[in-house]
Amino acid sequence: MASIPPLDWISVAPSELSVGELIAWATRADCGAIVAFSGTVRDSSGSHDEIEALEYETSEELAERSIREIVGVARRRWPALGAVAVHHKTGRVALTETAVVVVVSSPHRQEAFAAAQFCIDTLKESVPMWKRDVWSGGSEWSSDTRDIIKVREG
Amino acid sequence: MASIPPLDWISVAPSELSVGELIAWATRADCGAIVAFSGTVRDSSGSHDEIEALEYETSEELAERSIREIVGVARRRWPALGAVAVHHKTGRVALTETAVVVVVSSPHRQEAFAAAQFCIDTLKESVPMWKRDVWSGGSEWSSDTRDIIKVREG
Amino acid sequence: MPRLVFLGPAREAAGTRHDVIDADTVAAVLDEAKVRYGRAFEEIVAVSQIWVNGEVVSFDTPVGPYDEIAVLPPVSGG
Amino acid sequence: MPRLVFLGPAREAAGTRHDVIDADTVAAVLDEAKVRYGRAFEEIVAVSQIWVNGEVVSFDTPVGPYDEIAVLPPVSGG
Repeated sequence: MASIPPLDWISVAPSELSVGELIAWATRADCGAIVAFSGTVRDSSGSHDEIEALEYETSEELAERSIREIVGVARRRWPALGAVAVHHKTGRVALTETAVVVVVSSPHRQEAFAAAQFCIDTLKESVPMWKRDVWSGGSEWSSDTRDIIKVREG
Repeated sequence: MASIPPLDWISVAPSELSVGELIAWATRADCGAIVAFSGTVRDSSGSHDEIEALEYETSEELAERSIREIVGVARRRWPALGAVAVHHKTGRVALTETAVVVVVSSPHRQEAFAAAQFCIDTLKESVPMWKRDVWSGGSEWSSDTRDIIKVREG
Repeated sequence: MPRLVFLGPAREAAGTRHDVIDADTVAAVLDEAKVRYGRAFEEIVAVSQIWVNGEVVSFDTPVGPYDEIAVLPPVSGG
Repeated sequence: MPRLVFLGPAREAAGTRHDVIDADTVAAVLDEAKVRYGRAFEEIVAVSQIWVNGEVVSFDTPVGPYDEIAVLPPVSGG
């Protein structure tokens, strides 16, 4: 039986995200488990209630490079992974819409859960990305910030 | 702001599963995280290569009751959970198709990951459900079995 | 009479999914079922869990006319 | 000349996303940027990480005409 090569799909772009589409993309005959994380815009942030949207700003090049490093570390930690997709939307993301998606497929579920959680946890602390809270009265930079921690081997 | 009640959707039935549809259902303004697990049919089992399908057999009533107990325990352990969907397909599920889906939404991602993993881990050991490996040469009961462990409080 | 539900490999060994057997404990019902379905079924009962109305029970549990006894071999779901 | 990229709050404080400044260390480039953009920018640089061509660097790192210096305040993505 020919083995299917591992496949990454990384994107940082203003286009809308479809978790279902990424799950379909990550489905493989050699993998019995798919774990997907979808980060959606919720109605309250650390500082504001009644959030209407978030606005994400980045350098797409630096952000994609950083995500590529994260996925590389994940693949070395969990070599059985099949497909890995990490997509981050930029620009305006309205309430309940998807800002970031991680999808991981693997033969068994434990490494899919572990790798998906590692990818989103590390993305949040390592990827150059800034968001503004937007509510009816105005907008301001999110107060939910951390110093960037460069991606390390796990 | 009116709060949205927690909502469960449990199903054990022969109908096809759509992870994307369940993720859309679980999306809520008060939740910033959705974690989905999709268990798909892969090409090899413990005993056979070149699996073509799995056939799931159960008592829908007993299986749904057991899943309802699992979701109840998850909600007591992680009270912040928003929506929880656990669907298991019965009957024939072809290669790469989805046999079981768990989708959990919550305000933050840690409890969504923990609860989704708890639900699928506990489902595998507690829900009355049997599968047959189907390959071109025949079919037989899966050798990947465990004694049923009744759902406990975590 | 107590109803029986055979699931998965127990259903296959019994050749049926349902039966009714008139007896007043789980053990007595299953003894009669072993007589009806033979050796393969007996072997599966030996490794199975028995639920009455969805609860795990022991063999000496009394059963009545409205009880449902399910024979559940080791599972393989998900 | 070394190129500068200001991101998020640093972009807002500078009032621009890009600049070019002729100097030969990270510190010298940023000192000139602080003069150009003033106090709010200076405060953000104080809490920011500096990357040159995607790598974290210290202020005494030499820079040349083809280097890209990015000013990255604490992040809030995902």
